Amino acid sequence: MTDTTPASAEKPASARLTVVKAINAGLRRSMENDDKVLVMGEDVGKLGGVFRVTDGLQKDFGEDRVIDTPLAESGIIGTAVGLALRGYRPVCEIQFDGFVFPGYDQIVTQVAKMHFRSGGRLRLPIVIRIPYGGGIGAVEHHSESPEAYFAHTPGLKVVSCSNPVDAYWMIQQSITTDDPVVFFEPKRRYYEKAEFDLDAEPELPLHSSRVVNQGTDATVATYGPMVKTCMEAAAAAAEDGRSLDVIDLRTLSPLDLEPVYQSVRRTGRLVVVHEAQRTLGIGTEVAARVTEECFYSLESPVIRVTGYDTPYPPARVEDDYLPDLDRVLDGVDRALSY
Amino acid sequence: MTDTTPASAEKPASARLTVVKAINAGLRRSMENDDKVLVMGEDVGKLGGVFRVTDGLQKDFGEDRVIDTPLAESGIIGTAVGLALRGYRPVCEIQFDGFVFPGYDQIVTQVAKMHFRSGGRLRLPIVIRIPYGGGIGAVEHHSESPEAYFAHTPGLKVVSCSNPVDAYWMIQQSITTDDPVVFFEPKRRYYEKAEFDLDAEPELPLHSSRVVNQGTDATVATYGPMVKTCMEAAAAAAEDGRSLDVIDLRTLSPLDLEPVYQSVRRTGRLVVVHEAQRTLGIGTEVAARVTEECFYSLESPVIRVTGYDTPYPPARVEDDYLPDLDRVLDGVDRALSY
Amino acid sequence: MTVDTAATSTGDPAAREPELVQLLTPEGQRVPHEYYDTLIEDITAEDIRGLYRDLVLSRRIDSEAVALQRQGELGLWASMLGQEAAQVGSGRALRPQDHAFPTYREHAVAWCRGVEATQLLGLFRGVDQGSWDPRENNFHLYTIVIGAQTLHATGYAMGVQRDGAIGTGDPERDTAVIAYFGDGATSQGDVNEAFIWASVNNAPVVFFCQNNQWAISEPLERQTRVPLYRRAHGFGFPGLRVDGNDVLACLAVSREALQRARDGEGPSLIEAFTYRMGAHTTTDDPTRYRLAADLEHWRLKDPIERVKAYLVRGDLVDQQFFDDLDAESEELAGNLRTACRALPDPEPTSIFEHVYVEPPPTLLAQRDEMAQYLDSFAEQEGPR
Amino acid sequence: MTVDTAATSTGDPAAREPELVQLLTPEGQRVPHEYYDTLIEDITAEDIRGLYRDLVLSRRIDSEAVALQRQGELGLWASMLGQEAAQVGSGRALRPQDHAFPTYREHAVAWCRGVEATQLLGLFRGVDQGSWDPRENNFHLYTIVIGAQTLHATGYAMGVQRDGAIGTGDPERDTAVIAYFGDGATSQGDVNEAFIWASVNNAPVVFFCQNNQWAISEPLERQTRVPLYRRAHGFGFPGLRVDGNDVLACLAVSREALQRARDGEGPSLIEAFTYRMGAHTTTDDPTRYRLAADLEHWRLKDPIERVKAYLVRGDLVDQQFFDDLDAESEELAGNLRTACRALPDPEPTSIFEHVYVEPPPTLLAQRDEMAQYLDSFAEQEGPR
Ligand SMILES: Cc1ncc(C[n+]2csc(CCOP(=O)(O)OP(=O)(O)O)c2C)c(N)n1
Ligand SMILES: Cc1ncc(C[n+]2csc(CCOP(=O)(O)OP(=O)(O)O)c2C)c(N)n1
Ligand SMILES: [Mg+2]
Ligand SMILES: [Mg+2]
Repeated sequence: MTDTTPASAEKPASARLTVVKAINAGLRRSMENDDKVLVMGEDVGKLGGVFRVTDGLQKDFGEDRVIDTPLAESGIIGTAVGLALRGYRPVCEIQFDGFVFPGYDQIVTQVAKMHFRSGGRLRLPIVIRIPYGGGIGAVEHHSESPEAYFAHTPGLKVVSCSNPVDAYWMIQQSITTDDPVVFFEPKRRYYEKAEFDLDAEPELPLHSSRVVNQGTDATVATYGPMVKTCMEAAAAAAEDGRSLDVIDLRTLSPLDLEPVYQSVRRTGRLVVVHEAQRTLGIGTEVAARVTEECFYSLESPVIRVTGYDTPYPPARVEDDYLPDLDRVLDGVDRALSY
Repeated sequence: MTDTTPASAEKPASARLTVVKAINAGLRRSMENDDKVLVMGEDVGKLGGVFRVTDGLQKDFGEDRVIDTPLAESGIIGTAVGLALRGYRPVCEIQFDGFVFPGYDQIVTQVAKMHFRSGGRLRLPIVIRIPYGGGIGAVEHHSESPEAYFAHTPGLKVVSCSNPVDAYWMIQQSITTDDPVVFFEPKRRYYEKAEFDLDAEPELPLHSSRVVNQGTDATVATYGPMVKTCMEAAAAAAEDGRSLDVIDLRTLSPLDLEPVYQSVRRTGRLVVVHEAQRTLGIGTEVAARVTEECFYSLESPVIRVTGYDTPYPPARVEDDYLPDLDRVLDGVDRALSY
Repeated sequence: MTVDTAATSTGDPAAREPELVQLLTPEGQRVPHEYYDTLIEDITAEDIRGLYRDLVLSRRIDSEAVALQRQGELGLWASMLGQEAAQVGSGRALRPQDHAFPTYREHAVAWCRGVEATQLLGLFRGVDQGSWDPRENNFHLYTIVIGAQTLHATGYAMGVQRDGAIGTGDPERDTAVIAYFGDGATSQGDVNEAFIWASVNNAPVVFFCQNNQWAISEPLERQTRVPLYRRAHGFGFPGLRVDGNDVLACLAVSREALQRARDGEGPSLIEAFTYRMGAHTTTDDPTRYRLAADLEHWRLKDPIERVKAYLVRGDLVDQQFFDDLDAESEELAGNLRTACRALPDPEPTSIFEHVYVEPPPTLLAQRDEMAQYLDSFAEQEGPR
Repeated sequence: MTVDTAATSTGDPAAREPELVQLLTPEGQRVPHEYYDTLIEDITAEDIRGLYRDLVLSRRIDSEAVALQRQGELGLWASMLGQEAAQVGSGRALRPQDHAFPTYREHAVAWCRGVEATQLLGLFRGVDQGSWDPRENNFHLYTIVIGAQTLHATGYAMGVQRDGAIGTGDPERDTAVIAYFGDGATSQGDVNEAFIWASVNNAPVVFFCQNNQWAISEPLERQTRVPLYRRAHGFGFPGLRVDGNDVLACLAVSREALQRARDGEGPSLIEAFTYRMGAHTTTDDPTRYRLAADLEHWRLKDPIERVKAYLVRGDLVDQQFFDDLDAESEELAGNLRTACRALPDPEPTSIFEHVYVEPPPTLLAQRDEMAQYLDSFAEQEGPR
């Protein structure tokens, strides 16, 4: 492209990137490919975001394309709607999970519905990036998992990446999607690394889940930050001679449960794992659908290993709130004990 | 009480009231019993609310206790928080379901969490009244069923009445509850009538469900506006020689599922019915829990008869979106065909 | 105790109405104005007849819609009776490339933008949620969630800025955005955030507040204790109050503000001081909360009567003009009636369309589920 | 193209700083003021030494907390370095019955309200989310969601009104509420709604904005193009700018505004013009977005130095005073350190406490589930 984007030209196609850097690279690619792509939010410009996900973008793409907004989430989403109506593709950053709620009205009543209301005439290709989840020792409102609030909302698409490779591709796929996408970033996995080819093609379409571990004894479905935890659980289980199918859901709305159904038809047991509170969490929907689809295959009810139905607790006790390797294995035990 | 409330003294103990009038009478009683009870919202004063639920209250209790607020839902909830901290018990009216979202941040991040955050030192006895649901031929944002957004939020209690008697008692019970309660009013049942004794004691505590029809072939769990529909379905089924257990859930958070479990242990089949979209609707949680609790009793997966996963559609097609008698019976058929 | 909510320093808003821009008195007298006259000096007698026609025809559409609601053809209607001048004045100040973001009551703006009257009815009849194409008329969909559209307008204006479509001096390129909202809406966080975004970004947007004195049953005092146009000053951009029942004044001040926007000089707030002469909507009963005398007072300020008086007094029209307009008006209403009744109900499965640009399989499965279910009746005699 | 966001009519905010109320120059010179002097005429040398002590000790608490964070004892800390005068001035203007609603940075206000320094640490250490009892000190919990507390304060003030606790003339009864917030917060819908509610209800609330020039990395220009105190005028109540690094001026203007509130004269906005001398929080790196020179400029305006200069120049202190204060300061810090380390971690099952006043059986079942699960480890050697 032009001389406004010197960095990418020099970048090697293969790189070892953290999740943060992968999203950054994905944003950069998207901005290079389409000059309608904008990045906007609090502190995304000069600072590059509190997690540096947008680091360097303002420098390279200018203040018109990387916008430090006033401090108000409804304003961020609401003006993004207007920009999208004008033909832009805004990528909004919500600084932390717990701060999306002032923008919730615009998301639920406007962003989610505009295409429908307009009889398909208007499109809102908006991406709302939300670093989410706990385990980082943060103060209140900085560790929540609000994904179900969005997955319950028709008109929105909701995804969560769990690793650098997916992060890189899924952000780009979200940006090219003509529907609004809420993009959940597993903040406690922000510094996980992977080496991969930035110029390859994405392995999967955006709205697809992926089997990340093959097993036969039970199925574990999860997403985002808990994928790593579940993989560790699978490794531990393997030592005990138990093999787990682990599925990274990746897309939360729509859910892509075909691989889960297939797995459950083999294993007969399903454990769903997420950080969010249990009641009406994503795991609840997975449980209901899997029970509907695989009723005769299930040898145990679907076990939900999740955060509890409490507000996110103070950091010094978050490890007890959050599912960990042991709680996942305990869930597997419970599934197998039926 | 005093001469500010002449109406109640003259009222006969037994009366035939609509849901609207029953809530009005319940509010009046609560205001008489406790002068800390306030009513606030848009148009609740002189107009008595767009549905007249607060009719006459400002005249009798004055403008300090029945407050016509500026037009902003976050302001309504946020100032109610402050009033509650000062020792008041605000009852906030949200004019229609679809307009609760500008106040959603205050509800989710402040109202729901204050007691927890303060280590139990602070209490927010706030009631948020929301007329909800469709079937009244209204324009967009006026027919939605957002209850799951609240039931997913720890720290809130969520209830829905379905008839005048419950309306009368449940609003009073909600107001005396020291936890915040989101009170869903089935707006299309606003003009259903019942004769009952206003001076009796409530039959049930607030957070309890109720078996409203006894049957043996299948269980139907529902709440709010769909209770009437399900009762009609039960009557129709009876003509076909099928008997349905119908349970009015009444409380959506916490759920009181013991009666459902008991019923399902007998019938082996459960149909959950609500107007809200299916994905992550209340029915999903009911399905998951019932499957967890009654795994060996279930002869069919829990069937969800609900609105579809679309925005609430235009009025002229809402009858196809909303579950009706036939769809409930179809759900029962499906449950029985397993 | 009784809470004293009166602002000690400012008193009752009505008692201290500020100067408002007025170019045509309720009696139809032209009031000269040093500055604003220059903004409408191109307006000919023909143009004024045109404005009169806009006022009359848009009112006719409105009254016909009220009638259609009474007849059960519409579920609801939000009448703009009394607000025609504010809407036509601002609507006619727009250039083709400008873009308007309405509430649910801007029927006369829609008229000015060339939206077919019938298209306005779908939402209120319940057959759709907005049937016109905003990309055709640059007239956005109606927005019912109070204030939400002001942020959309502001964002749109930021897009216009980014497209370089302001300050070029090209009258066909430079673009302004206008956001409509009511007095009640000024209390919403969104509207205030829109003010902030617009001012900080110097966005080419005009905030056009129709202060019709009421937000359903709540009088202006429940939203503010100072005139609304002053809000703008606190955010750092110009605000003024105009006689909202004076189509010429509304045209002039809107032209000024829109041109400022197009020139890259940023946002403005116009408070069109007017009155909601009808009910809030067809389901509302205003006798419960306001005095008939109030209405009488405002009837004397009718936005249409004053233009008529001006035209007649100035001998700018003959009877034929009025007769023709009457006929046109009746024809329009007749067509509207017919077209309304002919609006087809949507197909049941249409609710699955346009939820997404790319619908997921799970949703398509629900559509099939519905279709199958409906088919099961077709196979039988009918619903059981 | 490059979007020109500069307000043509108003220019760069910094270039047009308005008059601010100042009673003590950065050099420690007392500036006489006809009106504001009367508001602090009761202030003795002893009182000024008291204010100095407040400034020094609260800064010491703050710097100790920063150190504790560095040592890993706290997860985070939001330093108030540089904002002591704004906080002590307003905090000391409060009467016992008044009520304060802070953000997350009002450590010196907490100090003035008698909240134990250790109690502030729980939230930042991650052992609780607010450990003091707001009913004891009339100092509300810290609020992290930007602006939310301004509505709480306004509602609380409406409660005060309803209790008849304003305008009685009884200095021990009449009650004011103060809401703290930052410059960034002024962009939030909630804050603007609070302004509206307060003005429409004439609520006894003082909006105290510490304009520390930054919202994390965003300079003031991203939130406004006019001085923030002017916002109030648009909503119809008084607003003024005070030198936020001048404790006497902050005391005087706060006293005035609080007394207005107590007298039933309604809300006011105070913009305390100050500077965040430290990082936004301990996780922030301000060198990424601001110039060291800026900081140097503001160091010369240090809120503590000027009081010291005033005291010394006026011979109102001796070395003993400073030595004693140093000792007190070190003792306070030492106690804080010890107390911080001694703060116990919460019990795992404590997360189920206080979710509700009346916990539902379903939640208690989850608590039991956790307890049982944890017990299962106790029975084994330890976690697997
Ligand atoms: C967020 C939201 N809250 C409440 C409503 C219900 N409502 C519809 S119109 C209205 C009053 C609007 O008053 P105003 O802004 O003055 O506009 P007007 O109707 O007078 O044109 C209200 C409260 C709504 N549509 N949206
Ligand atoms: C609703 C919300 N959005 C975003 C944040 C993240 N955040 C924390 S502090 C802050 C900046 C606040 O700036 P200002 O109001 O000036 O207060 P200061 O920190 O300077 O005291 C931001 C964006 C938040 N806490 N709440
Ligand atoms: Mg109005
Ligand atoms: Mg700041």
